[in-house]
Amino acid sequence: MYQTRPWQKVLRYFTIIIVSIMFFFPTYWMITMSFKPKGEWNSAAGTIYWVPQNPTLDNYKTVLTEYRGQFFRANQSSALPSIRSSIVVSIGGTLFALLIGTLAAYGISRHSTDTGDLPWYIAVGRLGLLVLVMLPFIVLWARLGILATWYGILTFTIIGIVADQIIGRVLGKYYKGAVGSLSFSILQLRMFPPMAILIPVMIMWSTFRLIDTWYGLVIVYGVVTFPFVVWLMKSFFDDIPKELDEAAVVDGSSNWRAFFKVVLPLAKGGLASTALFVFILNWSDFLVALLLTSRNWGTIPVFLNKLVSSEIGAQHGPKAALGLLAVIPPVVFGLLIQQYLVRGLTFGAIKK
Amino acid sequence: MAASTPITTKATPGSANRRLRWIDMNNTRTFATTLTLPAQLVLLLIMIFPLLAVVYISMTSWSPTQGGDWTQAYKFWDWGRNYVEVFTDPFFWQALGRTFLIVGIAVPLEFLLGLGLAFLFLEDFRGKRIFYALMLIPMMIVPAVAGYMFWMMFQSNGPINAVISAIIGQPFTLAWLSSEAPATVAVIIAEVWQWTPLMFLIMASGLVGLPEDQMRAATMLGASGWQKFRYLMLPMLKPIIIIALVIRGMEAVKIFDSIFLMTAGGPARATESLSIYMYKVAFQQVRWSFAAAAAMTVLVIMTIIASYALRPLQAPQREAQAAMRQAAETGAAGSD
Amino acid sequence: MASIKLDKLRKQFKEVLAVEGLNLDIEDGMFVAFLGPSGCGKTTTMNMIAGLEQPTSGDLYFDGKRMNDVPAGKRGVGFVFQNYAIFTHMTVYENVGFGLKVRGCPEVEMKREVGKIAELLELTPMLDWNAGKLSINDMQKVALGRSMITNPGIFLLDEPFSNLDASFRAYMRGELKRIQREIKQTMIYVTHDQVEAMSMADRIAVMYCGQLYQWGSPDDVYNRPVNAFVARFIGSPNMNFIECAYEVENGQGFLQQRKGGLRVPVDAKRRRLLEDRTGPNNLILGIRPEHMKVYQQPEPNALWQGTAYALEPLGPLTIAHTEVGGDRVQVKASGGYRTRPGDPQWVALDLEYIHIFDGETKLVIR
Amino acid sequence: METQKSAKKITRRDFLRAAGIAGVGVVAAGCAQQAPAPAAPTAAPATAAPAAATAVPAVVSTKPGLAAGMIGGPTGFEGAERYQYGPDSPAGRAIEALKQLPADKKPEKLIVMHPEGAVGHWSVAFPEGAPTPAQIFEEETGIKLDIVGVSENDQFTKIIQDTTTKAGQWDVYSFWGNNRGTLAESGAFFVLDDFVAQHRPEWDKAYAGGQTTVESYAKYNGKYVCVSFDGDYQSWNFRRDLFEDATEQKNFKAKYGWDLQWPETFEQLDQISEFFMRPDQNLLGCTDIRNSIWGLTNWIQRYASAANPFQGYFDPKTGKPLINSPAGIRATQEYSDTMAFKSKDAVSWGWPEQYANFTAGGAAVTCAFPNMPKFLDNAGNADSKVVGKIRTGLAPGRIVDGKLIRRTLWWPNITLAVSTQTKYPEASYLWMQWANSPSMFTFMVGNPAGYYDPFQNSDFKDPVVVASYHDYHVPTMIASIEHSVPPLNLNGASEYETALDTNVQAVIAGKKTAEQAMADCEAEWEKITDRIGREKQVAAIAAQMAAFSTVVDEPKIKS
Repeated sequence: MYQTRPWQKVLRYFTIIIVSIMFFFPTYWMITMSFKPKGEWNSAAGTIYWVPQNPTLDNYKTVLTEYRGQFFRANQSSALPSIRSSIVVSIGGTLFALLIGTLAAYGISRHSTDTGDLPWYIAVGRLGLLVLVMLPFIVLWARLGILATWYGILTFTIIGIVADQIIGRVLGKYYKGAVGSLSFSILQLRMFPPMAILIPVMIMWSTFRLIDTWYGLVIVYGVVTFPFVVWLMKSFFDDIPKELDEAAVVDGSSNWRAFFKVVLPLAKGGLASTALFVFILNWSDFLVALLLTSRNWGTIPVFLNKLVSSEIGAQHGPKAALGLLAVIPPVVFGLLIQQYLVRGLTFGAIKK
Repeated sequence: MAASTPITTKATPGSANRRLRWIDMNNTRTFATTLTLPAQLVLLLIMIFPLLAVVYISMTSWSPTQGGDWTQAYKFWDWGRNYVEVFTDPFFWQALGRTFLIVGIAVPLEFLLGLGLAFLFLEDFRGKRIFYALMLIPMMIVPAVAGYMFWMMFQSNGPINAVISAIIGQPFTLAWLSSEAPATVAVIIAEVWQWTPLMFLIMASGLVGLPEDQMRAATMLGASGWQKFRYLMLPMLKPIIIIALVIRGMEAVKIFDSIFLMTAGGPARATESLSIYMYKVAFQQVRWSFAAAAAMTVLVIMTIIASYALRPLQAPQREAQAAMRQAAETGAAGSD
Repeated sequence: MASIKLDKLRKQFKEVLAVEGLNLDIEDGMFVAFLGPSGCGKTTTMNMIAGLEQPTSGDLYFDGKRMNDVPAGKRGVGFVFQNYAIFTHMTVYENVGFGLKVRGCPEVEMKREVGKIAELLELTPMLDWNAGKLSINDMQKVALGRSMITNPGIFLLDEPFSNLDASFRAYMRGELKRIQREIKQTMIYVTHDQVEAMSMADRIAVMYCGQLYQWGSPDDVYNRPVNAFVARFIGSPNMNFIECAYEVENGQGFLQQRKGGLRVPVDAKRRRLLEDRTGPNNLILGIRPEHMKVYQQPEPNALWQGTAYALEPLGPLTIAHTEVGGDRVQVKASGGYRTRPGDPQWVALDLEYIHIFDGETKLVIR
Repeated sequence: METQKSAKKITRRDFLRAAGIAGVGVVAAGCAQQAPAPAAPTAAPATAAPAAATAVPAVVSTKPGLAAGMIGGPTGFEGAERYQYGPDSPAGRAIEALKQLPADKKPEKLIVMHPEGAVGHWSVAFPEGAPTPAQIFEEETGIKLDIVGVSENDQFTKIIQDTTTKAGQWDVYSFWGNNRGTLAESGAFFVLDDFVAQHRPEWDKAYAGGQTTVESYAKYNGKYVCVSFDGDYQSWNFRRDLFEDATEQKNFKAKYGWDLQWPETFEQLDQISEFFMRPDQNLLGCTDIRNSIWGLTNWIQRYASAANPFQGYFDPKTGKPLINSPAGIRATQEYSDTMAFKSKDAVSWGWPEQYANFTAGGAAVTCAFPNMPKFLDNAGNADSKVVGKIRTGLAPGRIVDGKLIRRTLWWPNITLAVSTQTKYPEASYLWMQWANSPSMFTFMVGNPAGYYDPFQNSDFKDPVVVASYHDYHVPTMIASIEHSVPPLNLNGASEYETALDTNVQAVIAGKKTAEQAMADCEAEWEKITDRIGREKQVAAIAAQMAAFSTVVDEPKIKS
C-alpha cells in the first residue's frame, strides 16, 4: 500500500479520472444547462446538446431580474429576495442549532451517563403514557376553544412537560435503567419524516405569529438540525481527554471557562465541519420553508418551484442557473473551513 | 496538560482521582443541567404540542375538507380507525418497504464507493486537489436542482443513454423513468451521486487519520494488503463507519426531493417512498387525520429502528467502562 | 539470524538527500546501534533495510542474498517502532500473535508461541487486556513480543526507549541485552542517545546528514573518533574544543590557543603528524572533561590557569565550567568539589588523551 | 454551405435580438406585429398619452381618453376604446359599487395570490402607452393591488396553510380549478351567490359556451365560488405540411381507404398516428401526453365521449363510479395501446418535452393547451421548425347511436376565489368581477406578458388576440369550449385523480389489465366517496352534471 508500481499508478489515475467524470457529469450538465438557450434545454426533440451551441446569460437574467418585459416568462419576480432569505435563515438556523446542540453535546459527553441506550419499548411506552395522560387535556382545551390560542398552547405545553417528567419518574420506579434519554429522543426526532409534524407546527407558528418571519424559520431549522450537532459534537468531545477540562477546573477556572477556553478551541475543527453539514441541510430544505413562509421569506428551493409553469413547463435553464448560484454559499463556506474539513470529519472517532 | 496531570496521578493516584471526582460532584450537576437545559427545553416546548396535536387529529376522522376548524376535530372522534386504515393500507407498507430497499441499497453503495474513492485518494498525485474538489461538489447542490438534472439525463434520448449507446455500440433507448426497476435504479443512482461525496469525505479523513506506524508494523509482520484492511483498517475505522452509516441512514429514510422531481413516486407507485407517500396523503389529498396516524406509526417504527441503530454507537462507551475496570485492576495489582 | 550488507545504499526524497552512498557490513548476531541526531538518515536506513522504503540506488544483501525487491513482510525482519504502533483495538494476546495469525498459523500453536513470548517478557497476566489501555512500559514489551514471535533473523528497533521513564529505560536496556543474548538475532538499534548505544551495542554506526561518519566498536568511537562531530556526539558532557594553531618553539611543539595564550605541548608522534600535514595552520584541540582535572591552587602539572564560571554538582561528580584564555571548558571534578564563580582555577590535561582535528575538514589528525 | 452559414448567422442575430428582449426565446415576439419593442418597465400613465387622447373626442367622462359613454378602462393607445366600459356593464357596475363601499369595507390594498407566470398581465403595460390593469384599478377606485406571484405547484398548500392557520395573508386565492371542491369544502372560499345576484357579472353572456361554461367555470355544488381567468381547454394540433402532402395523402388513402384529414373519431386518429409513427425519421405519430396526472387530460377525452350526450364520472343519483364500464375499460385500453405512437419516455414527458418535440417538428399530431399555435406558429420563435405548418382541430370523439360525440376537457388552470379569511370579501369579489369582465379580460388576454388564454366571446373577436392565436385556431377554440367537460373537481379530486392515474399507469406499465385497473379504481373511488361522505358528494356530483357539454354532431367522414 505504501509502494506503488507504475502500472498501479496508471490504473489509479485512470480510475480516478473515470470516476471523477462520472461524478462531475451531472454538475457539468447543470453548468452547461445554465448557459443554454431554451431551444437546447431539452433532448425531447431528439438532439442532445453536449455543449451550449449559442451560449447565453439569459437564464441568469431570468432568475435575477424583476421581469417587466412584454413576453410571458414563468417567473416574473427576481430570485434575489429568496437568496437573501436563504442566507439569513440558513445561517441563523445553523447558529441556533450549533448553540443548543454544542452545549447539549458537551453536557452529554462529559457530565452524563446518557448513552442513548434506551429499549424501544420504554421509549414508546413513555410516549404512549404521555399521550394517554394528555389526550383528555387536548380534548378539554379544544372544547374550551383555547387550543389555538397562545395561552392555550402555552398552558398545554407546560402541563405536558410536567406530565412527561412525572411519567419519567414513575416509570423509573418500575424499570431499572434509563427511562429517558436526551440523545435518544433527539435522534428519534431526526429520523421522523417532517411532513406530518409540520402541520401542527404550522398552526402553532401561526398562533405565535411566527409564520413568514426569518426568526420563525430559524427556530424550526435549529430544532430540526440540532440533533446532528449533538451527535457529531458529542463524538468530538468524547475524543478530547476529560483530564483537560478537569485540570482546568482544578486550576481554578469555572466550568464555563474550561468549556469555552479549553475544550471548544480543541473541537473547533469538528465544530466547523458540523456547521458546514448543518448549513447544507438547512440550505437545501424545501418543505419547511414552503409551509412556514408565505410572501416575504421564501427560500431558494421555494423560488425554484416558481420556475415551473404548466403552460411552458419547467424552465430548466433558469433552474440550473439558480442551482449553480445556490452552490456558491456552501462552496464558499467549505473553502473557508477547508483546513478543518479532512481532519474534522473523522468525528474524533479515530483514537491516536 | 502532559506536564501536570501525569505527575499528579503518579504522586498519589488514588487521592487525586477522588479529589477530581469530588469536584465533579460538587458543581457539575447544576452545570450539566445547564448545558442540556436549552436542548431539553427547545425539544419539549416545540415538540410536545405538535406531537400531541398530531395524536389528537389522528384519533379523529377530521380533515380540512370536512369543514370546521382543526381544534373542533373532537366532533369527528372515531377512536383511531385511522390506525386500522394505516395498518391495512398496502400502499403504506409498500412505501415503507420501498424506502428501506432504496436506503438498504443506496447507503451501503455510498459507503463502499466512498471507501474505495478514499483509498484512491490516499496517496498524492498530480491534480489531487482539483479532483478532490470535483468529488465534493454534488453534496453542495440543492437536491431540488439535482433531481431535475437527473430527470433530464435519464430521458431515453438523454445523455446517459447516449453514452451507453456509444459504449455498447448500438442504440440504447431504455426509458429509465417509465418502468419500475429502472426508475428505482435511477433514483438510487441519483441518491448515490449526491451523497457518496459525504461518505468519501468521511472515509478519506478516516484513512488520513489512521496511524501510519500501525500499518507499517502490520506490513513488517507480513500482513497482506487485504489482511491489513481486514484486521486493522476496518476495526479502526469502525466507529466512523458506524456514525457515517447511521447519519446517512437517518437522512436517507426521508428521501424526498430527488424522487419527487424525477418520478414523483411513479410510474404508478413504483418509486413511492415513505416521504412521498406522506406528502401525497397530507398535501395532495389533505387527509390529515390519516396522515397524522401514518406519522405516528412511522414514529413508532423509527423509534424501534433508532434503538437498534444506536447500539453500535455505544460501543465506545462500553469500551471506556471496560477500560476503567481494567485500570482499577492495574491499580490494585500495582499496590500489591 | 543473518548478516547484512549495505552496498552504496542511497535514498533521495525529492530535494533532500536522506542517505548518501552507505556501505556497511553487519555480521550475523551482531548488536548494532545507529547513532546520530534526528534527521541524520538513520531511520531512513533502517526503513530501507526493513523494506518500508525503496532505496534510490544501491543494493542490500541479507546473507549474501540481494533483498531490494523482496517486499517488506517477506524479509524476515522484526521491527519495533518508536511509538510501538500497538494495535489498540486488539488484546495483548492478539497483538503478540498477529504475525502468526496473518501467516495462517493454527490457533493451538499460536497460543503456545504467544505463551512463550509472554513468559519471556513477563506479559502473561495481561494477555487478555485491551492493548490500547496498557501503560507505556507494557506497550513497549508488547511491541517487542509482537516482532519476536515470527522469529525474524534481523531485528530492528527504532528508538524503542525514548518514551519510557528513566528508571524503566535503564531496566529495559538490560532486558534487551539479555533477550538479544538469548535469541541471538542480528539487532539494529536506532537511537540518538549515545549512552544507550555505548551501553548495548557491539558496533556503533555514527551517522550525520545522511553520511556514515564512523563504524566501530563503542570503544573505537569513544576513544578514536574520526572527526570532531563524532567526538562531540559521543560522551557526556561533550568533549571540549579549543581552536588552536601548531607552533614550534625551542624545538618543542605546541598547540597555541587562538583566543588566549595557553599552550599544550604535543608528543613526538603527534608532532610528526602535524608537521607532515599541509594546508592552513588551523586546528582544533579536543579533550574530554573526564581527561582533565581542576584545582583551586596551582599544581605543577596544571598547565592552564582560568576562572571558575559555573558549577554543576551531580552527586557522584561535579562539572566545573571554567574559562581558560577566552574558551570555556567543562571539567569533571570530584563530587565534593566546590567553588564560586570568579575564583581562580587551575586545569590539568591528560596529554595522552588529547585529540587534534583539522580546523577545516574537522577530521582527526592521527 | 454558404447559405447555411448565413442562415445560421441570421438565426443567431435573431436570437440575440430576442435574447435582448426577453429571457424566454420561444415566447419572444408572441405579438410581434402589435408590439415590436418592449415598453419601459414603468409605462407612462394613461393621462400622459396625448396622441391617443386627442384621437378620441372628449365627452362626459371622468378621465381623458375615454370614448363616449364610457366610464372607465384603459386609455392612451390606438384601439383602447375596445376595452372601455360603460356604467351598466359588468366592469362598470363593479367599479361603481367599489366606489360606493363604506370606508370599513373598502381596503387600502387587495392582496391577490396569482401564479407567478401570470403576474405580467397585471404589472406589464401593453400595448405601448397603455396603463397596466393595476394602475387602472387604483386610479379608478383608489385601491392598491398587490398581485403576489406564487408557484403554481404551491398554491394549494399555501391556501390550506392560510385557511387552517387563519392567518389571513391573502384576500384572493388562486388555484388549479381541479382543487375547487376540496378547497371549497375546506371552507377556504367565500360563497359569492349574493354578490353575483347583486352585481350581475353576466358571465353567461360573456363566456363562450354560455351557461354550461359558467356552471363549469364558476360553480361548485350549485354555488358561485370562483372565477376563471384562463381558458385551458385541450385543443388538438396537427401538421398541415404533412396532412396536405400529396404523396402522404396517396399513401394514406391506399392504406386506410379514406382521405387524410383531421379525424372525427379516435379510431381515425389512431390510424393517422400509426401512419405517421416514424421514429427513424424523428417523427412521432401523436404526442398527446401520458405522464402522471396531466396525462388524464387525454384519458378523459377518450372516456367522456363514450356515451350520448356524455359519459360522466359518477352516477348522479348514487355516486357510484361509472368508470368500471365498457367506456372506462376501452378508454384505458386505448390510452395504453396508443403508447405505441409516442416516445418511449411518454410517461415521463410533460408539457415542456411535448412542446419542445413539436417545436422541432417531431410529431404529426398533438394535443395541448390552446396556446400552442400562439407559441409555435410564430415567426418570432427562432427555434420553431413548424412556423406556418400548424393547423388545429376539435378533439376526436366516438360515434354513439349514429351521432358523433366529441368531448374535450376543460382542465382549468388559473382560478380565483375570495378567501374566507379576508376582511373585505365584497371588495375582493368586485375586483374579480371587474377583472373578469369582457372588457378588462380581453384587454389582459392580449397582453403577452402572462399566460391567460382566451375563453370569452369578446376575446375571439379581438384583433390582437386573433392575430396572436391565429384565425384558423379561433373556431377550434370556440368549438372546444362548447364541447368541453369538467375534470374531477369534486371534494377529494386529488385522491380520485391519483387513484385513477396510478391504475391507468399500471396498465401502461403492463402490471394490470384494463379491466383489473378499472375495477380496482372503482373500489378505491368508492372508498374515497364513503370516507368523504356520500351524501355530500352525490349532491356535488349532481350539481356538476350541468357543466358537461351536451352538444352532439353528425358524423361526416366515411372511413
